[in-house]
Amino acid sequence: MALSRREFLECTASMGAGGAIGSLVGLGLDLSPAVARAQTLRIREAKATPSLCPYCSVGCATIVHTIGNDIVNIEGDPRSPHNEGTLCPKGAAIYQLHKNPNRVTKALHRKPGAARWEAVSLEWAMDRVAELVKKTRDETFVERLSDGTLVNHTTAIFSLGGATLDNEWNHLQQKLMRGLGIVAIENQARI
Amino acid sequence: MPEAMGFYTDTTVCIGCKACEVACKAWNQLPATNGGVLEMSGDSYDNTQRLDGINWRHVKFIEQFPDDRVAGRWLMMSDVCKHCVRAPCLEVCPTGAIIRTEFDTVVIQSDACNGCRLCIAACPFGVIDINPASNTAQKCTLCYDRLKAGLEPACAQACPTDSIQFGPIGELKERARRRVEQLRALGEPRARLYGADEAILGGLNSFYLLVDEPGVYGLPRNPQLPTRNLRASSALSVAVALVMGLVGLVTLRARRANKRAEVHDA
Amino acid sequence: MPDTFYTASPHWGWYIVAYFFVGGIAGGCFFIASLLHLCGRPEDRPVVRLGYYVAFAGAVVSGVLLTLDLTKPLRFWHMLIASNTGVPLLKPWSPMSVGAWGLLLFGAHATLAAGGALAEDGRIRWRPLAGMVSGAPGMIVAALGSAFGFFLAGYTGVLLSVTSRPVWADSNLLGALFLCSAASTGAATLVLLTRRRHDAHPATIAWLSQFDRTALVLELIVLTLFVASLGTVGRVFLGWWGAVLLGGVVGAGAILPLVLESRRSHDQRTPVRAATLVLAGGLFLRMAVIFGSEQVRAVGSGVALP
Amino acid sequence: MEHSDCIVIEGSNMAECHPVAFRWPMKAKVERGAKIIHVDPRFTRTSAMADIYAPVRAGTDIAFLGGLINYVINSERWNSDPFFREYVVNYTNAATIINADYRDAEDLDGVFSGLMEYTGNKKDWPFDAFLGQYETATWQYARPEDRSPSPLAPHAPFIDVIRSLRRTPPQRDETLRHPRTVFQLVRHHFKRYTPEMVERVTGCPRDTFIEVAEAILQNSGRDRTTAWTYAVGWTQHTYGPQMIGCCALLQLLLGNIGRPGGGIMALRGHASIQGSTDVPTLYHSIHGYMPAPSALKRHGTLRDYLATEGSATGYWANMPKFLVSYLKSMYGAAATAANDFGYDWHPKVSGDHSHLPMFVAMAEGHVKGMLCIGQNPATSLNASLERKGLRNLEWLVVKDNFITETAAFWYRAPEVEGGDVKPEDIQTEVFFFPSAQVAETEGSFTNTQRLLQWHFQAATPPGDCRSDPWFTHQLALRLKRLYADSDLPRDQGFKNLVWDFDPVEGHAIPGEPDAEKVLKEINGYRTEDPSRHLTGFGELADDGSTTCASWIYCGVFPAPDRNLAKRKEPDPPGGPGAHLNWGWAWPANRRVMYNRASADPDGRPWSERKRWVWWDGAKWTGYDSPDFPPAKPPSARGDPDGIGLDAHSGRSPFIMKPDGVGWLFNPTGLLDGPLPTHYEPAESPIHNPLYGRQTSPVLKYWRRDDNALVDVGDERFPYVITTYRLTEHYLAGAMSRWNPWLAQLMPELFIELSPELAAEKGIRNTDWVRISTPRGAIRAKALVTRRLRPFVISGRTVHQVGMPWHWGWQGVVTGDVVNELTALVGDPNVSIHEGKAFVCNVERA
Repeated sequence: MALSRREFLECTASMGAGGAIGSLVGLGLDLSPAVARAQTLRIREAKATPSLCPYCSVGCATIVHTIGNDIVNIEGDPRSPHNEGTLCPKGAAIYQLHKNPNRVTKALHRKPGAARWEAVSLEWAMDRVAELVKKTRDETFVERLSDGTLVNHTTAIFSLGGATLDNEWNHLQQKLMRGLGIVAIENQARI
Repeated sequence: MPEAMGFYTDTTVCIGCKACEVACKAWNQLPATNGGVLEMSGDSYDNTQRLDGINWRHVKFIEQFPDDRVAGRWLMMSDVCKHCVRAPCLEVCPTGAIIRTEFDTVVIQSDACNGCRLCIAACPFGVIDINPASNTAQKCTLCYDRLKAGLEPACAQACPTDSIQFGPIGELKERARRRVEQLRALGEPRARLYGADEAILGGLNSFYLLVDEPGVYGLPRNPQLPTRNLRASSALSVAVALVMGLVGLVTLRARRANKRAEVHDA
Repeated sequence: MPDTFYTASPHWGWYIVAYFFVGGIAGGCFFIASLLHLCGRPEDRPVVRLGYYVAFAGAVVSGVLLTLDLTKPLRFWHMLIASNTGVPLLKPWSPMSVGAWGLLLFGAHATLAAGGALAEDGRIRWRPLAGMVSGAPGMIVAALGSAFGFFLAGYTGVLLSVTSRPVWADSNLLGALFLCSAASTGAATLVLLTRRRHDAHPATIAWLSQFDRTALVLELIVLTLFVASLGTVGRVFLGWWGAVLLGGVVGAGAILPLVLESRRSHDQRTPVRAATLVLAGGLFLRMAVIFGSEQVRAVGSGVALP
Repeated sequence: MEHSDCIVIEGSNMAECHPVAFRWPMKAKVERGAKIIHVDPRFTRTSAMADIYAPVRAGTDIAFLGGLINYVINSERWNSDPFFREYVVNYTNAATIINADYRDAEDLDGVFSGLMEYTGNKKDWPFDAFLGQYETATWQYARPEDRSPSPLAPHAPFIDVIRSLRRTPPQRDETLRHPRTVFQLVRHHFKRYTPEMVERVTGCPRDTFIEVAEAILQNSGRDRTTAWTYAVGWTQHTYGPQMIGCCALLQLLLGNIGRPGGGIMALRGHASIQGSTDVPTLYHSIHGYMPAPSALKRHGTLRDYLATEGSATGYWANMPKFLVSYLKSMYGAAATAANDFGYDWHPKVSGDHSHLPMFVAMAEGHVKGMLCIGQNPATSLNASLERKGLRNLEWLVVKDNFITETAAFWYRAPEVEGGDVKPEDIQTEVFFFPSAQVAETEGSFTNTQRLLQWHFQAATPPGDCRSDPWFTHQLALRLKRLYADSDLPRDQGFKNLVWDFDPVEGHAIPGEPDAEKVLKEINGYRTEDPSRHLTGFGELADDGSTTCASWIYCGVFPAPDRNLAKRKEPDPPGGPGAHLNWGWAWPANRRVMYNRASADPDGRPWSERKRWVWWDGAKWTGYDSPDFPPAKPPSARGDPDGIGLDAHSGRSPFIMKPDGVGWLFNPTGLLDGPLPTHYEPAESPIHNPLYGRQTSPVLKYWRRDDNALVDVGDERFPYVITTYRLTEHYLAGAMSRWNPWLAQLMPELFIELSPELAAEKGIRNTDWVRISTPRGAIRAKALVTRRLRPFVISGRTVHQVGMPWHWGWQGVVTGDVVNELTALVGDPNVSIHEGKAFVCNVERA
């Protein structure tokens, strides 16, 4: 009934306005206020940081827009002579690589034979990994092969790294591994 | 008032990478359909299937291969709102939510739209639909916000092969005509522009270079304004209304006549 | 692949079907009532009042249905007032815009007329309303209202035609068709309701049935022309909705009632049966037209006809 | 590539896998009318853009390229235009005469002289899997009365070691008529690779093949250049390096190497895959492409190593400087001339420790622990075998952005879901460390054009997410502590390992190393004053006065305040397009390698249109940084007694090669033959139409019950299958299937097959299909498309199917793991697996 009451009230008004309806047409279509009210650029206040696409090897340059510590947008860097601001669908989706509900933010640990993960502290996990690396290295280190050749290595630890990682990581990883005598150092670059 | 801006889409260099679809979603923060979990459509590499309230760009794939595979073609085209010069959606929108901007583009103002959905039915290209997030009708805005800030629309900036080109409509049409000449010279007689002249809805500010019939790309050969039906429909309705009225009057009069007759007999 | 469009469904469903149906009845009833009001006889008055009541109720229900169908119902008023400027908004070339105003004004007249009827029934004692019964104001409201009634009955069809949807935009006869249907369903409604009210004069009822029959015949003609005018798109009616159209609308909704009415042996229940069938037919018609167009679906780079 | 007149894309689906790089071929096509040719088993989005599409059966590229070589050297144009002969005689080893005992595959039915049983195995490492090996003595250059290497004293200066390697220059016949000139051997080797044979082997219609051959001929020469580009479509075969070699051979014959718009471009798959090869997290090499010290070679001492791997002529004569500077970066002050700069501390490999043998060793229980950072082996080759390996580990560390299949192997893998394996029986201790993403860290990537670019940190990562350098750095610091008071000799190397990467003033994220400190160590500095960065590898010394991890990266960080990888200044529009101020390319910021070849022997540009680097009368100059001694005139003669580049003449562009020319024929460097030869893939439905020898005689195969191969023509597995990537996904999906925007574009695993095969098997579009090999079986949706076609191979119809391999059981969208189907077979040179051509069966599921 509320509705009909509204109708009842408005009808008297409109009946007063009566034939004047036609004259309202022009007014109703006036656009200028609508334009003025259009949305503002959501990265206007954002900080722009040059970055790169982590997918294929073309090396597309990107710009990361952040407000505070919050990434609000990632798009191609128009200055780059290699991609000139363009990106492929994966590059265009880098944002969801960072802002993604499925992303894990805790270190996890699974005991031998256990049925589920346990969240653990970073410190504990790093210490534990270091212990295991030392233990395995010490157990399996070979100074000389059975034929006497000096090798100073272990083949019982395998370091496998993706190829979307920084040169700096590659250097640190291969240096640490070779420093420890770990020779089985591999990378996605192979396969 | 700045000059008219728009898209020129050269389908002959579209590699169907769908960067435009994702760049659009990323900039406009549009969700994936059903969280990204879909069934494979089986329609070539096209799984999003159509434009709607959260897919403002859609890449179509058309496989043209004879049995012997000689001279086979795989056509790809990134579809988007055509930003018609005479826009059906804008024409019928009862709330004034759909506006023509200073760039001669067509934009739906989400805060004014009340979701009557007439624009969806009015668009001859099936561009508009309800965005479940906002519950209002939405479509490509030609990145109105970026344009106002002097930036290129997200899809055009992302497009790796410049199949999607953005700029002043005049320049784009010039460039497009030269490309058609080039293609014809290279032996592609079917090369043509779609929407580059007034023939289609007064011109499309997002127009296409095609190498086959529009129908092949799912584009109407001859789209019309919905209001083309207004006069005739109304006239016919009024006519029928008059007939009904006449019938009523006549029968009532007839009834009176009989009555009088009865009186006389008595 | 149709020449003119490759388009998406506006997802208009049961609310709209119901609105088109109810709106039609409301418009039809007001028209019939005003006709009897202006050119009828004293013994027609009960039906006149009944007609105005139905029209009023229908207007209210229509408003509710229309609002519920919006995906943003609280913004129903955006149809009448430009939300950004606060200025009343009317696009004469947009049936939806005009329709909103049409419904509003029809509602206004229906309200006044119903008010008058209440006064005549002696349910309300309020001077100004008395004028709505007899005298000039009543005449004017009846005359204008019947015009808006016809508008309400017909514009829904025009609205469908002024889109780019298959079936709807392929013909210019939907408005006319819905109008006929509105007349018939309006009359049928009154016939049904008079059964409950014993003050209705048999002569009035007889005229109603006769008017109803004429409307049905006209409706059949327009429907035939409509289907014919669809051309290839008419294929959508080869399927399930075709059956509804043929069986539900033409068979059950028109031919059968006509046959029943024309039979000599006229028992008590015949008019009720006939009227019920007519109403069902009117509902089926809206369904067939609205859901029928959904049969044409856009897929990938093409359009699928059934 | 925007300078090319013709671009041949072969072994790559460039438009789909490198869409942004494909921008340039498309620009060349639209703006300059360049021709694009695509040679591929499938009609892909790349083929759709090509002027010519040449269909070939998967794994037959050598037959196709060999056919082109044969067509080119017998063509009228090649023999009439003097350009080709001038380039080939001066810039390649075409005129060099080969050892008289050399026998070609043509004469030995698919085998070269010197084939013998593999003897390299150390019994300590029985996982090398060689089927055979070549003794390469007969492949060498013929030299008159070769001087024998002089025995060297244990403490001789390194220069003497290098000098002792000098050989008399090889015999040449610049008329190319001598039957044992490389050119004549090439002609002989490929003479049966006719267009008809190409059609028989590859299935590519003769006319299409000739169309391609004519196109590359017309677009090569003084004034025009053709570029070739490949990707894993070539590398992932049991003879991948030979395919690339075959292309190099053809491009050298056409004069397309070292010139703008020419060359061979490898499109690599990962953001820093080039970086991880240059800065090798690869067992077989140490920094700057020096071979890892090995127990299988004469590497006993530092001098042995140099004598084995060094070269008296060519740029590698500087190897002592590179190696000593590298050892200084490892062991710092502890590395002295007295202890051979700590050479003995440096571990030696004892065999093939690459991905495939490591997982075999793991499945055998030989491997105890694994650090898996940003990789997903649970979905890798012969996946169930790799997961068997994971189950045998004592501990596994996974560091990634999402819970990958590898992290979840113990509770979600098919064998666990299927009940064959119970989680409680898996004794592996598993760690998962969440990773920071690219915008949350800083560091450099090296792209596929050897370009180093820096990415800056825009935000701090959430929760416990940390960068990968953080992990390695923190692990190192802890191990340093754990070993601090060990006095065991075996631990001294590690105790002396230089590890100083903590930021001078703190970092936003606690414990993060200073990325620029790392880059500085890679770039190198003066040992006595670390604040003096090295500005180029020319400054390196072999006396320990320079510390430099990677000689090829030397110069990227020439001063503490000049990290050139950070540069972002493109050339103004309309420039030659070298963009020397955007990032930094190794070596020495050079964009086109061996670019001396872009000028004719006398130093003049071959043509105005193709001008790039030239001799201006006093020095080499041009648009790029010259890859040549800057002041060495074209007229300079090579000094027969000279060391390094002094031994080269002024017309020897290929400064890394001992003889300064491009190699058509490879006397060294390749283990599986000096010339590319068509072999069938390890699994093929047909017998090799060219030779009696079916497959490469020296390929690697790990023979195990769970790694069985299909015999030729086994009717149970009649279809050729190839695997590949899609634009919409990445690798096994860890970076894309978790991402709804990408997931919706390609939601389900599918198999592409032709309507012909579909009809034979009663399969309809979108039906579920079962695909099986002896290694495993999986399900996928059918995508029936005419883009695939049946091939007619030597008279019989061969059906080919294709599958993208991006799916796994973790993620927003999931699907079966295509690698359940693949086998562990590898190439003998680099142990890259075969992923592109094997056989399977297909039926309705």
